[in-house]
Amino acid sequence: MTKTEAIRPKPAAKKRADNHAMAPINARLTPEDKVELLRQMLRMRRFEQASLKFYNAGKMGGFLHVYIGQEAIAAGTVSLLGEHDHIITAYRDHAHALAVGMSMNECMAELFGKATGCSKGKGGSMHFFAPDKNYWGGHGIVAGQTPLGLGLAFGIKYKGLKGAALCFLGDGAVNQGCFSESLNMAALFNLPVIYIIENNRYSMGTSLERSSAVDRCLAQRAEAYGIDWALASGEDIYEVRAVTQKAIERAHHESKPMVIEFDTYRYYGHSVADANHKGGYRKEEEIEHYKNELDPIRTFKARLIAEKSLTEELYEAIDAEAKAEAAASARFADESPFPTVESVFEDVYFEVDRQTEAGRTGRFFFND
Amino acid sequence: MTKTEAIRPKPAAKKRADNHAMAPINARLTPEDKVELLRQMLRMRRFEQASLKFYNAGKMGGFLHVYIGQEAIAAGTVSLLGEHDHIITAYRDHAHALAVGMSMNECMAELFGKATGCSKGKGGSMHFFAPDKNYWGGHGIVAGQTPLGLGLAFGIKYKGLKGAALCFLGDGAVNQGCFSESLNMAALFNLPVIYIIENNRYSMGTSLERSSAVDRCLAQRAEAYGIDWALASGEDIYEVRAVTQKAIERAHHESKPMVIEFDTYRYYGHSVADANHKGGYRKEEEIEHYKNELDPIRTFKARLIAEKSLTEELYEAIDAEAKAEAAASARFADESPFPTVESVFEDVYFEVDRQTEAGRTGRFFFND
Amino acid sequence: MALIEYREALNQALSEEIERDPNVVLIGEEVAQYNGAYKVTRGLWKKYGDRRVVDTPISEAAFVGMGIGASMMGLRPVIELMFWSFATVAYDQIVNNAGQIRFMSGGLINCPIVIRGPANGGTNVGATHSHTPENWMAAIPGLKVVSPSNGYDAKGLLKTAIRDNDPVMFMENTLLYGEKCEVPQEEYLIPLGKADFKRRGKDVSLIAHGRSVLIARKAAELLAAEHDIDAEVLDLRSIRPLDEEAILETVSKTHRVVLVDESKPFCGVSAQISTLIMEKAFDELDAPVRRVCSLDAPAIYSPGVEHLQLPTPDRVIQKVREIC
Amino acid sequence: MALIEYREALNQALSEEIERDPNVVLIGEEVAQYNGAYKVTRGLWKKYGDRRVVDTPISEAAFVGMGIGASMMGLRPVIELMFWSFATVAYDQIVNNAGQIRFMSGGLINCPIVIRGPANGGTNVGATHSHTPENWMAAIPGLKVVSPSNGYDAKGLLKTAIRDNDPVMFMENTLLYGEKCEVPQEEYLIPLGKADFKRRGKDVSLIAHGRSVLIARKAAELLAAEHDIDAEVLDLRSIRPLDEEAILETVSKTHRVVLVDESKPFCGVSAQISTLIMEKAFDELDAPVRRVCSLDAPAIYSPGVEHLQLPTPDRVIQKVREIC
Ligand SMILES: Cc1ncc(C[n+]2csc(CCOP(=O)(O)OP(=O)(O)O)c2C)c(N)n1
Ligand SMILES: Cc1ncc(C[n+]2csc(CCOP(=O)(O)OP(=O)(O)O)c2C)c(N)n1
Ligand SMILES: [Mg+2]
Ligand SMILES: [Mg+2]
Repeated sequence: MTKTEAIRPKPAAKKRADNHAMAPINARLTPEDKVELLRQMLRMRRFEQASLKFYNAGKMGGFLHVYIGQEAIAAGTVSLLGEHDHIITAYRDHAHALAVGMSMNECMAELFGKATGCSKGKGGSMHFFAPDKNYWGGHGIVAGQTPLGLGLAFGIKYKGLKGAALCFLGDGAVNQGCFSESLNMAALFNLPVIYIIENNRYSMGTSLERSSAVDRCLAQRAEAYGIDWALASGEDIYEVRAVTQKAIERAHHESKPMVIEFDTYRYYGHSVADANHKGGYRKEEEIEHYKNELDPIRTFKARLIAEKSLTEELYEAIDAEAKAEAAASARFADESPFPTVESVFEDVYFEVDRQTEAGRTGRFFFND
Repeated sequence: MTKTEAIRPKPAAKKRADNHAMAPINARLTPEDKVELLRQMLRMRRFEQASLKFYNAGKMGGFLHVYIGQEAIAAGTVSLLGEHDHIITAYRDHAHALAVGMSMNECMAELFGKATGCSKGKGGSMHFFAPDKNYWGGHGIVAGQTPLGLGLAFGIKYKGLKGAALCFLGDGAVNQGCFSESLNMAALFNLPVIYIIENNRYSMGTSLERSSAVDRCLAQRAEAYGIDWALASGEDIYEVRAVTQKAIERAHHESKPMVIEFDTYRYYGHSVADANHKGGYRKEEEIEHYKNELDPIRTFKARLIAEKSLTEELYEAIDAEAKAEAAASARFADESPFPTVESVFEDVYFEVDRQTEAGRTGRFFFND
Repeated sequence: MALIEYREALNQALSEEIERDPNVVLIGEEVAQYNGAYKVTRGLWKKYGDRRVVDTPISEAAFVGMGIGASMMGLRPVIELMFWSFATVAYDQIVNNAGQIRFMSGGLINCPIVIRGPANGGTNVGATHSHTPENWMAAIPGLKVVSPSNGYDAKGLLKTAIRDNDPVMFMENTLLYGEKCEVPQEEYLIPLGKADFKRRGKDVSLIAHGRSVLIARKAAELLAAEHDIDAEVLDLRSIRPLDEEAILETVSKTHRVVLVDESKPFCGVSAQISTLIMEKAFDELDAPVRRVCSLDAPAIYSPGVEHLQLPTPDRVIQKVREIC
Repeated sequence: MALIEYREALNQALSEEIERDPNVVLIGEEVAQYNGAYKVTRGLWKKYGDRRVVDTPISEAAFVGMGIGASMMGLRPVIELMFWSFATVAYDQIVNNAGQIRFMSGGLINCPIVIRGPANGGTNVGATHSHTPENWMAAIPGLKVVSPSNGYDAKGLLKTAIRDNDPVMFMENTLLYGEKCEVPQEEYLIPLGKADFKRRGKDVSLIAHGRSVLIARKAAELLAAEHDIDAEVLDLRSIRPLDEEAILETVSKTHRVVLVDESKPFCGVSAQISTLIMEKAFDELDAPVRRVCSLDAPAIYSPGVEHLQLPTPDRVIQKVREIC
């Protein structure tokens, strides 16, 4: 089978970018739409910057994997989704959550482990969910979500809906066996699942080259299953949208899977533990290069200003608003109560919570 | 990366066969060597025919997966192995066992569940082992042996030996995730492992088309990891040897993995349970076609007779000998004792069996 | 009432639930065209077609995970594992996705899935195919575990499991598939968490689940006939939820207990039941609780030996006589 | 004696065994260049290079299986799981290959592998990362399970585990990595299957392993100071083999037992110990054995709550006072 997109011809980047801007899905955007995309990216970033600050202030526990640098992917892909399109991702899940419309309050409260969090403080950073917004998490076991994404696509198709399941994973996650198994089944059953590899070049401290043997790129592995694939820039939101839109259309109309690999980069460490890790597994210059040349917010902002969809003032206002929203969410989180100890026995069994007949028959919990 | 062998051009089969016969590894065979290859295949077949008979007579339990029809692969590949080459396979493991030089007695006794069996009656049909002959089993969990094969290759390389690990698996087994994981690691670490897919077109009752989405063939999936691959006939022992020899040389000299897919066919059912399954998932004509046109023993015999390496009389003598050997092994097995019940507590822990200090400290077994 | 096989009872349950609820879908290796490795799904593909009965490749992690994902969206997948032993390759999906997602999402996501298949030794298929993973599964809060000992129970419990909104691990037994049992024509359901007294008695309680219930009953008959001991047999039916009331009831009645459990002894279900009795009925005991489990080693293949590795009526009788 | 961290003690054990035996090789995610997610392998790659310390992709099933295969050939791989929780994706390799191959081959094949990493809750990493799989592993005859509670034990036990010819599941604890302890300069080994009395006492026995030993010791101190109860603390050190003698010794001395076990209660290690005491020391008991486990639900993330889901000295004291 053929690949949709050739390997990114670096020198022709400018021209390519213009092409993507002219793709119908982007060409029809109003200036307001474009500003809205930018605003979403800014909200993600300001939310996570705030989360880092409060993590370091001891307000959270465990892990905090921030998405800063990758925002165009979550913002771009989610902006395309309709009523029957669903998404699921790994533990680097804050941006996707905001993109689907979850509030900063419930997200920040979850990070603080508060009862007002989206998962009542039970899931934490890695486990945001909003099934009412077609957002199925937030998963901590690397690639564990890839069969679930297949299941969402199975559900969509079973119900006869025109929809797609977007399942995100990292460049390290491709080497978990259940992802390969899922690709085979997606192809065999013609399921409308779109696997989106967010290739930020590292899985923790391991560079792509040290974790994955490939022919040309990771997405190409799809070829072995007869699945169409694309390799694209994850830094240019137009490109993200253009490439993803094709996959969604194919999923909707032909019920076919696809694998998309987006080149991207995370500015911070894998998790807070190595948030300030510099000069270790990544060169300082490399980080600076991405920040300075390829930042999705910065480049999109420049483009919008150049085409006069945006002014510096408007940008500042949006940014200030995003910062204020993030700060407010931290106050909300801080003031919210922790869950009670008793609440650990809630949300385990549906039947117990509802006290249905089934939930009252027999013993479910075994504390001495 | 390139594939070593193009998809089998069916019309040119005759010419191809001659090419393989002239491959150095085959050209240098003496008539005696060739007869020996045939003899091995015959021994496999007669052993398994005897095992079927005694299974049906109630002498065995559980599963019995026979290899009849696939003999050229085990006989051909194993005939190439040197001191530091190792092999490991799945549950369809009798032929490989005989090929490495295990006796029919110990194999048949294992099938009968006797203490004189190669695994003392503990493993059964799926679990033959002979580490002294570089044969590491015999594995019942589909594809569970594929990471072990990787480990054998790791061991070979770690010890600085010139060797290869041949790891066999079925066409259904390729869809277990641990196989994909193993391919990536084999490529990444340059391990001398050769995965040999014995594609007999069915996994139990499921045809290849219903279990595997592929581009051209199963072995091609290796391409995604930059691993070289070949697709070849598993019915022609010369072809099996020629293709495998290249892979072994590469493993020895470049420490590189390879994936080989051999077309083959099993005449009987998946296991004894559907041994006589006809007209179900396979057409009678299909089975007959393979038996009549492509039988590895029949075609090799005809070839040897044509080139006068073999006479009908010699063939009959060899065959009679193989049958007698199989019958004798059944007598041996039948007369052997069952293991004692107490023996279930042996061979669990090395340290307990040897009654080392470690095996005498603390309690290991918990029967009330 | 019709006298039917255990496998047929399961088949009826599946068929009835497929008819009843359009969200029920069967998924697994060889479940459709091949009618199931053990013929539990016989005829269902022919009757209900590709949409409702789905054959899969040999990819347990992916198809179990697919079922979990589909269940989150409201389907009620019934996944067949050809053997429960193969749960080892899907363990992450079962434990971390089916088992934790409701909790981790603060109750937002439900997972009404059933995973079913045989979980037993005794058929000479060797150590890798003879696991009894009740304990691996019931140890995980969030999962439910069911193990029916006869066709009647199997049908009623499976129908309940399919309608249950939590993930249910349903463990059958290849040695029971051919056992016959009376099953009524009319629909019936059996709740999870409700044990069943298969025999009433006053001298000692034999507590078991799955095929071990048959061993316990056989032992009870022999105890009555040969040793004048009147044993009560309690069939747990489900391991989680667990019918603690019934357990405590029989303990307070007989004051002597032998647990019969085909699992291995270390951290097996029998260890949990023994501990429960220790915790809740210590003063009721006139003797220590005894256990009859599979001998604590990997399952031997040998047809001459394997049946002795599993609980036998003889071993049960011996334990009973130690404490009676 | 030097006062060093638990992680440093492990590091020394690894380093010494690498030096001692050319067949020892460390394999795992981030163990080499990154020095280990929890820095247990710090400096070893730099010192011993690519051949002895090997970084892997995120493919637990394959690299655990690779280690098993290599061990069959005589290597002594020490595999790091970044978290023992990730054993779920490698469960088949561990159970069916490491656990069964010696038996299934009639003793022809040995599997001298160590799989190690942290297995604990308490760090707010959520339900999927906080499993305590002692029971999943120790339930499998063929495997060994070790869980050291301090750096001294950790070093001596890890060295023994590496030299052991059976597969050893070595469970550490992220909350202990930073704990300091005196460790002698000279080489020493601690046998598996030998429990250690961390405190002698006469009124009640607290039996624990891993970090729960610290909880038990803390409880013992408070019991002495505030309730005039003299508790004995037995640290199991290894779960399988199990030091049954030491358990029975303390039970027959104090006649009262509280088990402290961070695992979940259902079929947890504590259930096995309680059952063992039931079976072997019933008449020694003056009161039922009590357990303090993690509250029986998936691990909650919330930093405000998770520590209360785990055993606490308070909960131990409460249980002790119920039976003393
Ligand atoms: C099965 C499993 N193994 C290991 C881990 C630990 N771990 C968490 S994230 C991670 C790296 C994943 O990298 P990648 O897939 O590239 O995603 P990224 O973090 O770059 O977004 C690792 C090793 C895990 N959570 N699950
Ligand atoms: C993990 C696992 N799933 C399912 C099975 C049951 N099973 C045994 S063999 C088999 C078919 C395998 O087919 P293939 O790989 O083509 O090998 P063949 O039998 O044709 O040699 C299946 C489904 C198993 N043993 N292990
Ligand atoms: Mg990455
Ligand atoms: Mg096959």
